[in-house]
Amino acid sequence: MSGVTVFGLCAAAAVGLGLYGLITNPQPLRKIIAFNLLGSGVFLLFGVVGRRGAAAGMGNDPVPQALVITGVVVAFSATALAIALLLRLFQTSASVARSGRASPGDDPDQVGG
Amino acid sequence: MSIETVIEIVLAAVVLTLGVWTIVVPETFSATVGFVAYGLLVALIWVRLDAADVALTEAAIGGGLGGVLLLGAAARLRDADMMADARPGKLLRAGAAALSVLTAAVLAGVVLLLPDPAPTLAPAAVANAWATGLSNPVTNVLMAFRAMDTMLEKVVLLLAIIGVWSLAPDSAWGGRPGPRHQADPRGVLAFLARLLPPVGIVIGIYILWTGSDHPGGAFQGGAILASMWLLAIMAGLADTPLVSHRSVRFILVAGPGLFLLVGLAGLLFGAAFLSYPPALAKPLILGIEIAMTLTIAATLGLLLAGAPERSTEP
Amino acid sequence: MSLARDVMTIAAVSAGAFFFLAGTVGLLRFPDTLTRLHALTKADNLGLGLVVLGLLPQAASLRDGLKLVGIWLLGLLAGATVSQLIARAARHGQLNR
Amino acid sequence: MLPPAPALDAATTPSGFLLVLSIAIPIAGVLLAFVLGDRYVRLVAFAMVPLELAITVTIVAAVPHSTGPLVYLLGAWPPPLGVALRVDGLAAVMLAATAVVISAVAVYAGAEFSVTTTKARAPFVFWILLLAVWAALNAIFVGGDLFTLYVALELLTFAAVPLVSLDGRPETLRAAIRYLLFALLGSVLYLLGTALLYGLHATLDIVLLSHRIGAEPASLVAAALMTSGLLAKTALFPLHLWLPPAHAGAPAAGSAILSGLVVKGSFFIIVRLWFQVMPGLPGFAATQLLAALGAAAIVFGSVLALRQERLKLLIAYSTLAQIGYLFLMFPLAFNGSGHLESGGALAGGLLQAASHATAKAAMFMAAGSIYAGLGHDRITGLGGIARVLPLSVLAFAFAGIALIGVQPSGASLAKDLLLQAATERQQWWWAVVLQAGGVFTAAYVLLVLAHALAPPDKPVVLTGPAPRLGDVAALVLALCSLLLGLVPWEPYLPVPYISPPDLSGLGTLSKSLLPVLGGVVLAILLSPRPHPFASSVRWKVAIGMLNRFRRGCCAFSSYVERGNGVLCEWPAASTCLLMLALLFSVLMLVAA
Repeated sequence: MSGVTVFGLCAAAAVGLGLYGLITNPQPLRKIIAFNLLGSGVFLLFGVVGRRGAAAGMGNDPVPQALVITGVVVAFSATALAIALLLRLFQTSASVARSGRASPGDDPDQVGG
Repeated sequence: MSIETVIEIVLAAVVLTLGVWTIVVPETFSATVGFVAYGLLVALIWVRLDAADVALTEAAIGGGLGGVLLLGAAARLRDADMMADARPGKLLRAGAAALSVLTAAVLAGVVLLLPDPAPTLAPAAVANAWATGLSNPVTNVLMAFRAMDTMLEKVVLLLAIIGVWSLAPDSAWGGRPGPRHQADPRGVLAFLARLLPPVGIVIGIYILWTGSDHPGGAFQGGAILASMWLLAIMAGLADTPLVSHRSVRFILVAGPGLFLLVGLAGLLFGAAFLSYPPALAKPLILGIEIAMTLTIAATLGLLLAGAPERSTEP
Repeated sequence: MSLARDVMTIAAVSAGAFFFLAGTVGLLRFPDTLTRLHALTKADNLGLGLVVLGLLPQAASLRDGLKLVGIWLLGLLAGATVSQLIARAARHGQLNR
Repeated sequence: MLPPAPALDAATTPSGFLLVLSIAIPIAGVLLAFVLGDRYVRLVAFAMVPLELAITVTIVAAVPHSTGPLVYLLGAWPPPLGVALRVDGLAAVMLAATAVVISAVAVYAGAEFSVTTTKARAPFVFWILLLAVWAALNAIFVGGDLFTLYVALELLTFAAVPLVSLDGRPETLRAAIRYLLFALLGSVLYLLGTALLYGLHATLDIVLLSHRIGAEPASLVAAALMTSGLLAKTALFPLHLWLPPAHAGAPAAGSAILSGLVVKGSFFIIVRLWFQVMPGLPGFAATQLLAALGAAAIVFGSVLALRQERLKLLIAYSTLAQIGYLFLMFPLAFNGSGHLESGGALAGGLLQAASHATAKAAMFMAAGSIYAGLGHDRITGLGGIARVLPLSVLAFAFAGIALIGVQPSGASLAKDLLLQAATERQQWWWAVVLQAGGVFTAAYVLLVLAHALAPPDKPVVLTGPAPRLGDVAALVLALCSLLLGLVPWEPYLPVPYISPPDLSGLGTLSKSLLPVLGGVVLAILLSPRPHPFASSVRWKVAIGMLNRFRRGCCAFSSYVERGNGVLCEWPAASTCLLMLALLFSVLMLVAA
């Protein structure tokens, strides 16, 4: 039983860490990483809940597992959307700045390579 | 204290250390790398929690595709400080730290307070497995008992694609996502991209197939197929497709579309929406899963490729 | 019979763990990218190979054994490719640390 | 073994399949439109909207004939293993409001988002997302499982965020990122709560949970986390940092959806959580805190609305204030035995949500027409607009009057219900807030109307054609909101007896006039810019006397603006979110 408790505490700590990062990190990309950390803590909590509910020959309650799989997919889609927004903002503000200053800046298209 | 508990404590400690490093390290790129390592180790925790299905998903997403996504963004945004908010002051950071610690402490207390023996749906899920003929209970929950959530989640994936595409410049609408990758055709990346995909495709299909009885399933298999596709794109062996192409669109809706059709057929001819007649349950579910695997592979690949950037005219 | 298997497992896995440890120490202590890569690939190839070798006697069936060998081969392939790419990038001066 | 599900829910009710269709049809529309591509997107949307409208009408008509809620067991699996869909009166009201608003928006946007060869992107995205918002909202209203609600909520966010950044300017992209990140933070907290609830009770079904949940500390913490997460998505003060830029930046049709409907999704889940899952748990103090945040939202939102230069931002800040209004029902539903009672206060709150949905959508649509006509939406530059765009201004005026709560609008009936509940519960302070809310609303509505009706400085030149059909849609929507008070609500909402609106009585007249007069005074006192009111000589004399007082008021409102600037910083807002979660936990633990 104590292994479950260890991971339960680990999940709580991951949530705390993610929250701290999400609140204090000024860069959007770091916020997204922190959000993922926070999310993984929440999913781990689901896992701990499921592990505690082990029964009927199953090491882990299948319902929370299924919920976590659904949740992971949703969190990944959210990350992808957020990053796409971020990249687009980077491109547009770079081109706005360029046309504003009328000076040759870094072409955002070439940075990716 | 048993040796297993010691291992678990060490694992949790390493994971948390990586988590702390990911949050506090100054360089974004290092944070991204830290997060990838974190994701892989979290997959190990899932194995220890006896949740192999989730472990596969977490490894494919947290450490794999999610890592690629974040690393790509970190590389492209290398000096993008102009988008950052103001750095919060010391006082605010201390306050945030205190609140986060407090929240974590409350959560930890709640975890310790959870009832013992824990209530569970595992017996109910196992007892009702006859209805589908599949012996992986997680697949049963995803495809039968809570099929609605899975279907809505596939629509979420589609909306994410639409959201990403909506960020295309008007001139590039309908064009190809992302930059065209060039790599030395005799280089080692191209070599890998020729060697690995056949193996990867077999493994992806195997994971889909075995998902009905063992850990695995459409999402994990689809993620592997997506990574093979991305490998070929990055090595310059393939290009991203035109997003206006009808067949691309069709593959992207095949999974939820078939799911919805089977569901409506259940509504019209069967017991209920998203119910399967027991005799046909297994083939129907497998059919939906095959369609979903294709959809997921295409969706994940295109999500990583990003918004259309190159217009249809060369 | 089972004792011999266990001894072999313990020996090989311990040796593998040693290579991983050495590789990690090297990764942290070596001065530049190429030498670090050298340390890392030792851990990957030899360490993983020895661990897999040690686990083979414990495999329940031939299929499981083949899966283990498959993991090692895929690990080798990925390790080799990635180190090639990193080394090339390092030589072109993109990674200066 | 688990106790069996209550008899009420054990089976699908006869017209339960309609609930499935209400979600499946817009999803089918999304998939179909996506495959068929640019040219057919609008056609698919126009085919799906009447179909879905018909289904909503059938559901709404079926609810009164059913003894309990309409139920559908998905896959014929009863909870807790399966997922149930349920529609009660509350859900029916929200379904109907959603259907009306989306249909009107579809008519309004018909011209703006038609596909041409040069711009296919925006129409493609808009029409698909319109259907997706509809599917997500219906899933939220009929979903009977907290995790299904989570997925539906995410569906809603994913449909709403691209609407914000549809035009691709850096400001709107920034607003969209902020919206997305804050919404994600909110939904993670919600998910955390569901994890705890599952660990405690092994079910996430709303009805089953309401039977099993008790005053365990873990349940209360879960409820607090879920509530604060949902508040972040609803943008209740002080968690509103994302709302004004997002709602003001979207194209008008998108703003109408975002402001009118999207925030109601998470609001509705809060209602489900507090009134149905755990009516006996929150306790007096937590309900008071919720309403206090609402009151602060009314003051902040209204004062800031009065200080805006642009019409769309004014309407966005008005949404902030109106969201606050929705939360005043919680303490008023708190009865003597310590339960949240599904009575008149709840009816008033839901009614307010429905009338705000219709009125706010109409306002944004009218503002969009004005923007399209003038090429700008500066409030001080609206002079003379009433003559060239009479329909738009009329729609705005009707919607505004409906929001102020003039008889027989839905807002006025809602206000009566809430006031009655305040008297019953002897919480006079909320009656004051309710009345003040009406006065504040009147202030910013009248400010806009005064500018619009004022004579122009120079002849008004229209930059674009006036969208006639769109204006008619806005007008119909505004009239809907204005006449909601006449609808017989008894079959759907727990409305206690209220004397029918008496349109001619002196009391009614004064009840309608008082907020208007108060609004005029407030508008003069709090708005920093020159007033069209001030052009007549008599006003000048009055204002001269009031000048010192007015300066004080201006100082107050600029303090409010500065305070808002601090609260709209990311770290401050997210810290507030955590603090609220902890505060709610403490208050509920103390009450339990």
